Amino acid sequence: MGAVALGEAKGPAVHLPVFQGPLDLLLFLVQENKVSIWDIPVATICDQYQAWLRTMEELDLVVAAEYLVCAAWLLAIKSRMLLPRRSKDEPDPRAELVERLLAYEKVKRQAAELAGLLSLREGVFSVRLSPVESSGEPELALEELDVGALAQAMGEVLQRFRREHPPGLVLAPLGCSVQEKMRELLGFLSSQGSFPLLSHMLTRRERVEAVTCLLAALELVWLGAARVHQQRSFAEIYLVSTGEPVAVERALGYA
Amino acid sequence: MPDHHLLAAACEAILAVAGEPVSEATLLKTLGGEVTQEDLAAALEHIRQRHEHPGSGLRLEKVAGGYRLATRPEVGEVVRAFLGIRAQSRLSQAALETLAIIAYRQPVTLPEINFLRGVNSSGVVRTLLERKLIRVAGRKQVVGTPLLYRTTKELLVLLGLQSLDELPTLEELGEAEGSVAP
Amino acid sequence: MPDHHLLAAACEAILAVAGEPVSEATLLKTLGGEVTQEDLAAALEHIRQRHEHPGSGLRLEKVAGGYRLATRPEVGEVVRAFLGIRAQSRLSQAALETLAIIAYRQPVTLPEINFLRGVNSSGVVRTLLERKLIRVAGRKQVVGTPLLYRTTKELLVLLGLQSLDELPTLEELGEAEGSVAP
Repeated sequence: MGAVALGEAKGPAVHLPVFQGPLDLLLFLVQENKVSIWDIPVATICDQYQAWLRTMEELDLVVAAEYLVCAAWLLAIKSRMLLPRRSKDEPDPRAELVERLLAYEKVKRQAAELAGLLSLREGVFSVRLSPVESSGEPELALEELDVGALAQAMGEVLQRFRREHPPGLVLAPLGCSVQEKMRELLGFLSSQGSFPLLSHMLTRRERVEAVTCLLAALELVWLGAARVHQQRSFAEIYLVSTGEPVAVERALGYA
Repeated sequence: MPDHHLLAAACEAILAVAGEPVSEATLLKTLGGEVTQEDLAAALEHIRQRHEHPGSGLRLEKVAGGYRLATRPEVGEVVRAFLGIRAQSRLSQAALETLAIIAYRQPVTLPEINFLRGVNSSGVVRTLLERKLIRVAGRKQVVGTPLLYRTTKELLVLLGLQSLDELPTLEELGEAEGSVAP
Repeated sequence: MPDHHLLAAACEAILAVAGEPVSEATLLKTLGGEVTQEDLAAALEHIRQRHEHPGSGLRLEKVAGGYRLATRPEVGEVVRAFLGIRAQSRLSQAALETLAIIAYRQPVTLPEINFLRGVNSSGVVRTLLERKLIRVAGRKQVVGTPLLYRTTKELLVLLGLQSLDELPTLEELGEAEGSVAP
């Protein structure tokens, strides 16, 4: 269990213990209350547990789902404690709680033991002179081969393969053909005389449609049915009808 | 009978390039048929004693079923500074608890770890796998066939132990009963 | 004035973990401001002398980039023998990758392995066959009828698995597709 310092501009800093999980919090409460783990006053501990959850929530600490599951479990034990036992053989509703707390407390002591051993070894590093002829390639002792190493190697192969074989360019099916677009533009031109090509292109939802539109306009210009006109750089580009019936005829033929 | 000094020198050179514990068997195999177990023991003892000199930065260790040359803890801080290793590479409390569960109860599955700790420990397990302190050792034949985890040789080296049997038992740690309440 | 023995020990430990020449400047910087150039020179001289003992397998060398600890030429042959013996019990990255492909894609042919790895893997496949980690399992009925490869029972034992069905998916071990780094 560590601690977060919650420094406030005013008032003293509050040191809140950081719990490793609901069991850690429960163990802390049992110790705080100086009660025997074999005779836990569930009602008290349950209330205090919920108070801690509220505090953690108020401080915006992430309260993992496990804490809530445990809260529900405590409530269930608390309510069962209120019911009279039907027989002497009926197990104490707290039995599983005690068992899990004891097991977790063991884990904590074993963890402390490992931490102690590790701290003794902090300054010890393996000597490794580079031999004259080292392959430089990382190698794995056969005895250390495990499925993890195998899966990792497979992952690397697949990653490299994907890097070296990027997926080919996939074209989305055209929403409309150039021909269709030409017919559409000719329709606009015959009724309006001119057409704001750039804004039309920029407001298309699909990039493909904008490109199709541009190609259709260029096609019309090439066939002599229309010309483009722009006042100055970056201004609107107008598609203007040339008014040549032959060219329009020809364009409609193409379209 | 081989030259004792040369034999010690050869052993030291082997351990210096190995970078990991080397078993007695491998040493004997490398040194050739004429070298007996006694010769080897004498050579290793010679190396051990030579590094007891206060001017030596190294020492001979017996860990994880073999011998290795390692730096002496007294100069550990300087070495750490040289390697640019920060204290942050220390294991978190969550990692220590998970490692303790695996070390004392192996082989063990993630659901078992989660149950004992009361929290999901999959992220911690992945970190321990990446640091090569634990390894996957098959699957448990129960519903869902979860992966089984064991500790590695690297953990033994890190702990400076010959085998996990050297870890203090629960009894030695003070059996749980009553020890929770002050 | 710093403790001369401790200073020599610190220098030796640094050189022993460096694996490459370390410059005087780096040594001075690592050892801290109080250590003068003269102190360092004395410490290095101390290390040099200590390794002149015939029972030492190492020596201090002054090379282009600075100082380094190296094995003594007299024991070079033994060191080479050790590295050779060790290589026999190790898998190179290429071998590990090939083994992984065969394990996950079996039965699989050499052309398929080559395609996935992007390099010719016939040498590696031979090594894996020799080590009995893979076996030939018939021929694929395509042009050239290439041999099909499968993993062996020995590999399963090594991995601690009962059957190949127990091989974890890449997703289970966090090697999923999503982890493709740019």
